[in-house]
Amino acid sequence: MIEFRNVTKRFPDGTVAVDSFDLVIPSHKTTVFVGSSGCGKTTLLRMINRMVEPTSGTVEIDGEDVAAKQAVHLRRSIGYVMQNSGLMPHFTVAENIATVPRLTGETRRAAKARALELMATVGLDASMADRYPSQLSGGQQQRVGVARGLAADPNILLMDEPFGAVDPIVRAELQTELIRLQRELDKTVVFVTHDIDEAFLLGDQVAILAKGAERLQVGSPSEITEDPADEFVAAFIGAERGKRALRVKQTPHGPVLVDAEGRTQGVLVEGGA
Amino acid sequence: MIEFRNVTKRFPDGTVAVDSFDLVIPSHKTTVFVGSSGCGKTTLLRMINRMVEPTSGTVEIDGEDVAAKQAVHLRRSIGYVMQNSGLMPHFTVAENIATVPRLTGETRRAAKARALELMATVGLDASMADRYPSQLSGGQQQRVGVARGLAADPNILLMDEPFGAVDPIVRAELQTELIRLQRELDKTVVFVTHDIDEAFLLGDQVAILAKGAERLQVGSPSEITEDPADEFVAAFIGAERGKRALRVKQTPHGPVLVDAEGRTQGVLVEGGA
Amino acid sequence: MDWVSDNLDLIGSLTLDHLRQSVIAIVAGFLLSLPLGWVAWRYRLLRGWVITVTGLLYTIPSLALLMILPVVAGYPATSETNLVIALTIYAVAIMVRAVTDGLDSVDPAVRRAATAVGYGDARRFWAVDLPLAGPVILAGLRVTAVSTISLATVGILVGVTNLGYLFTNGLQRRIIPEVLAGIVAVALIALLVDLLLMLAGRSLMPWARSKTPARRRASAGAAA
Amino acid sequence: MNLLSEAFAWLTDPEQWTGPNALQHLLFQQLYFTAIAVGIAAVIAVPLGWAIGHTGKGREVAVAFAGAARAVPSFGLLVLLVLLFGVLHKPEAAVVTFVILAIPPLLAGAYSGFEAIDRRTVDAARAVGMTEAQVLWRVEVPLGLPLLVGGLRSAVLQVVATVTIAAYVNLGGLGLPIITGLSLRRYEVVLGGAVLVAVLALVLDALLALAQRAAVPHGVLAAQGHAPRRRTES
Amino acid sequence: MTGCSSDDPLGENESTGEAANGAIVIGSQAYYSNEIIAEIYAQALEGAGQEVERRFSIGQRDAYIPELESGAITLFPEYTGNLLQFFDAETEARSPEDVYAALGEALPDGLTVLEQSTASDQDSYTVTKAFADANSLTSIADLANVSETLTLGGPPELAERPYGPTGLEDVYGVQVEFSATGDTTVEDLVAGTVNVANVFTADPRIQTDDLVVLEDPESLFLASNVVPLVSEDIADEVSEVSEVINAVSAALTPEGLIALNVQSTVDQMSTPDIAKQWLEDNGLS
Ligand SMILES: Nc1ncnc2c1ncn2[C@@H]1O[C@H](COP(=O)(O)OP(=O)(O)OP(=O)(O)O)[C@@H](O)[C@H]1O
Ligand SMILES: Nc1ncnc2c1ncn2[C@@H]1O[C@H](COP(=O)(O)OP(=O)(O)OP(=O)(O)O)[C@@H](O)[C@H]1O
Ligand SMILES: [Mg+2]
Ligand SMILES: [Mg+2]
Repeated sequence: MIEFRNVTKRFPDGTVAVDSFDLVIPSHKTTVFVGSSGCGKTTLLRMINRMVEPTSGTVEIDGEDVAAKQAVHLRRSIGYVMQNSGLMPHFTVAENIATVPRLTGETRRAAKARALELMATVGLDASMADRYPSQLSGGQQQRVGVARGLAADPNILLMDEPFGAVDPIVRAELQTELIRLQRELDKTVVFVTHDIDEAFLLGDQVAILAKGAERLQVGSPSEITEDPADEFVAAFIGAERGKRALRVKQTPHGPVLVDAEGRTQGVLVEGGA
Repeated sequence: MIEFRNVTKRFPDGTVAVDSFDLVIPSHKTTVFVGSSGCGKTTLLRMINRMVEPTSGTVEIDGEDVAAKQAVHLRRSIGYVMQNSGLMPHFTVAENIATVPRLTGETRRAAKARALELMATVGLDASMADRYPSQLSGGQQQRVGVARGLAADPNILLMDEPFGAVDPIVRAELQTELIRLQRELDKTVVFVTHDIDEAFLLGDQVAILAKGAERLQVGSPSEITEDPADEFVAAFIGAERGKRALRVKQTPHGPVLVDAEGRTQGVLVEGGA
Repeated sequence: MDWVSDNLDLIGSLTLDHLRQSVIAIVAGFLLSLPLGWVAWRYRLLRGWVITVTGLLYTIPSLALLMILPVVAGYPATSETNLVIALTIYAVAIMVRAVTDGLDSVDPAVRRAATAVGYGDARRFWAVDLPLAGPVILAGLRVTAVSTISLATVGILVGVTNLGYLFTNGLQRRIIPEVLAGIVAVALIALLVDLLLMLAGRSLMPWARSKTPARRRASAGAAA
Repeated sequence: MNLLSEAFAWLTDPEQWTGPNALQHLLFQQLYFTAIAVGIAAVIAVPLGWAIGHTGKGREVAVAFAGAARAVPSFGLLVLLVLLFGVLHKPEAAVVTFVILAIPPLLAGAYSGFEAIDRRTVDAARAVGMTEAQVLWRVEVPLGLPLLVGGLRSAVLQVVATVTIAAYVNLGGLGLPIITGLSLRRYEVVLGGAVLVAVLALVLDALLALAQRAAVPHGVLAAQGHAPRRRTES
Repeated sequence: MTGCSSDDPLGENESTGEAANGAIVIGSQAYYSNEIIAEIYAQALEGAGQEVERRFSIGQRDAYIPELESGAITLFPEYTGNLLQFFDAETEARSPEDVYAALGEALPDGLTVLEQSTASDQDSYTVTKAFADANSLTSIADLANVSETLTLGGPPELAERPYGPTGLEDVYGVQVEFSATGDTTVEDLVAGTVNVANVFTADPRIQTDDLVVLEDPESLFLASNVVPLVSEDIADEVSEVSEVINAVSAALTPEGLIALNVQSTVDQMSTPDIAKQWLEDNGLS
């Protein structure tokens, strides 16, 4: 369990990125921070592994203040996956994945074996082990990033818009893969995105944030869709664009769902609960 | 009306970006090319204003072969908006918008007046006229790009992933704005995207393309959703992710629509046709 | 520093000579480098050649160049022209690279956008390519200016009078303040010209001010 | 090009390659001063540049200093230092002069090498738990190396051409035939000396160009060679 | 050059094309002592109402001689011996009179010299007083008896000069190693990095630094007296110029030249001030 207790972050230039933030992030679940650009998502995430130190308040992991831990060790024990993968361009795929095991003193051979194992886990062919990141596609790079995040077998995995830079088809693939992985590995995942669809797809718990990391609503995707806290959330999750307020239209091919503009948004299938 | 007649483009390095492509683009409508990265969308678009010359076949505007026109004049008469706005970093906002009027010999004063008028049209405050692009947000830059595209009052507006680089909330805003603008100005818009949601939102006619600009399906959004041409199209428009195959679930707040995973995707409203 | 206060007139007139010689060379070098740099940038095949040949010029010791040029070209070694031509050659050696790198630094997307809105080739070069290459070219020009002004002092070794006079004369007479005054004067006018160029760049390229200057490979490498 | 053939004849005359001022001896002196000066400059400038690049602090000061150092005329400085240090310390005076010449490009190469690294790469290195020293040695130094070698290259080029003036204060080097030739009106000797300096500079430059290429990490080289799936747009 | 005389039918002096508007162009070497003499010439001529243009600090003889030949420079303070060797490297002349006479022969058409001065500034071999005393040296020939290795310091080109190491060996049987000490020759001699040095006789440090100029019985060196090198037009046509300059040459003594140098290096006076004061002191202003 990760807990934010009245956390504030003011940057030296005066920007208040996070203002008195409280949240409990349950273990073995995926929590998604979603909100528009600059609202403080990354700052929140980076306070968990002490890449950013809170100005006031505490961040606790399983009841222990992270500030009490040594930053370098803390970071090695938490997986971190970022947009554009953040891979070392001068390390091979295997070396990238094995970075943390190598840092923590594993032998080259053991680290390599671990890397190959993880490549299989994230669906990368072993033949890519000796390639450099620049020789991979964007989607493959992200997979390497995920593998690196998992290399130390951390309990916590932080993911900062990991799929933001890949094209939508590959993104869908990676999302599916992540859902599968999470089912297998059962980590505590904290995921940042500004795509509400992605948030709803991946999150067990979704926190919709506004500027200064203000909590607009926290809940499961269903709770939020069914009962948006206010106008803004309703707008944010897409109701205003008519995308989520659908009505049934009969066609020769069967019933479809159309939005307020009459554009088809989906197909109605049987099995209503 | 723009017509592609058996157009093929083979680049000097041998890549066949477009292979025997035929399409009629009706006037005063928005036609969207959608497809994954590298399928030839940009190449198609750029053949309309002769930024790329077809290897064989012809592109006609209102029955006239574009190859017969002088490239520079043709380009000045067609609006072009691209991803990352393509603004001149060393021109102010007003100068950027007034580029084409100035090229076609309008006085500085008249061009500036036109620029201010267009800024109002695209919803930019006049106070920004003397700023440089780097001093604007991504969304504002795109608005300037659109204004520049409209400056010569062209009949045709080509838009190449104009909203690809801005965040989803701003993108939604810009999309709404574009729909409003198009209602007012009634141009022939050719729009490129790889976001199927955007394609369906904006397009009167949507062309789903595969590698080599192969036509997978061309039709209105409703036609495509209701009757996808094949498995691939169905997958591409999102059916496979379960997002578009929804069923009704009753909740205390009323009926909602859920996907195969049981995640809420929308709300069912009354008024089924 | 008695020597300095007693000889302000001398220092002043030498400074004027020095500035005249180096400014002419800087301007000439700049003007010559534009077409050369453009050719090198535009025609990939020529590029290696132009860069190698100008780089080669840079390795010729200045003193040798100052004596051999007049012999080959047939003008008096002691003339200001000789110094100015030699300095121009060194300026070109640095500037051509800067112009090429500058044109390289222009975002191809912007160049394409300019074509797309209907710029013809020539017009685009003057209105888009050149101004956008400006910051990198200016960085090269500033390096050129500073090194030209400092290099000009070797002119005294072939009899072209400028601030370098204070070095040879000061050495012969063992007047340390005279040599020091020469160094300080050269450094000061170099930094002053550098400052003026920077300010000129700011007023000519206001758009470049809002972001951090594009630091490219070149500014660290050959131009440094 | 009569002069050129005379210079060639002078260069190939075996007499020039024997005796106390034999060309190979002068060549060695030229290299020796270059190596010492660039070496000392590197010891000063590289750690400083790395510190600036790593911490992001002090860049303004470094730029100002480099600008000032570049504005100092080497010939004048050499004369001044010889007068100040005395004739018994000419080599020191010369070395100081050349060190000052070599510092700006090395400093710029060191810190701009770090600056050119994608910030996210360094950030990621910290995020996976590298210590500052590990970030420096495993990420910044290898990735910044190509630009550092580029700086080294231009430092060597400038110093090797400038060491010529050492002959003015009796320190030998390839400037000796140049200034002797000048006094004696033997231009083929001047040209011969100049050609040797230029050839030496070109050879060193070519070697360092190879080193620069070798300094590019494999993964980065792959990126430049293949440009896999890079958007044509940006 | 006869065509250039003033009996040009059109009364215009167009063929020379130099010294525009009749000014006398005075050059000097990049050597402070030479520059002082040039400045004295300039001020003396200005005092006599002549228009003067200064082109000082020209380094090499072969840089300025062509300009004198072309007429771009019309007056230049020179030294007889060195100038003669420039035109006739093999000359046998040694004494001031012989050298002056030979110089008249050797000069190319269009150039001539005015009267030479008694002041001379010639090459010499010089040692420190201590070294002279220790080895009882008075003449260059005595160097042959010195047991320790002799190192000769001087400008780099001395290595190739007829009076350089080869000349020393041939004429005096003295073997030396050569060190190109250039502009710091005197300092090197004092510091001991060389023990014999090629020093100009008018160098004030011969006195201030306690140096001994070795005698030259075999006339290894040419006498080298201060002499004005002029373009023939000036000498012929404007005799007033010759008069003024000859008066200067007559007043310039060997001691006087050294005193001028001392004013420059020790008192650090500016060249124009030195010249002005000298002219006043000698009643020439
Ligand atoms: N190091 C910093 N110094 C100053 N301000 C900062 C710093 N890092 C972030 N900020 C500011 O803090 C605010 C929150 O930044 P943060 O990166 O957490 O936003 P975000 O929600 O992750 O945005 P995005 O979706 O664009 O990544 C922004 O206004 C940002 O400009
Ligand atoms: N100038 C060129 N030379 C060679 N190949 C090119 C060139 N321009 C584009 N291509 C290739 O042609 C194909 C189609 O490119 P195009 O840019 O039209 O794709 P796109 O659908 O716009 O892709 P994206 O969504 O990434 O912008 C790609 O394989 C691309 O690599
Ligand atoms: Mg962020
Ligand atoms: Mg495209």
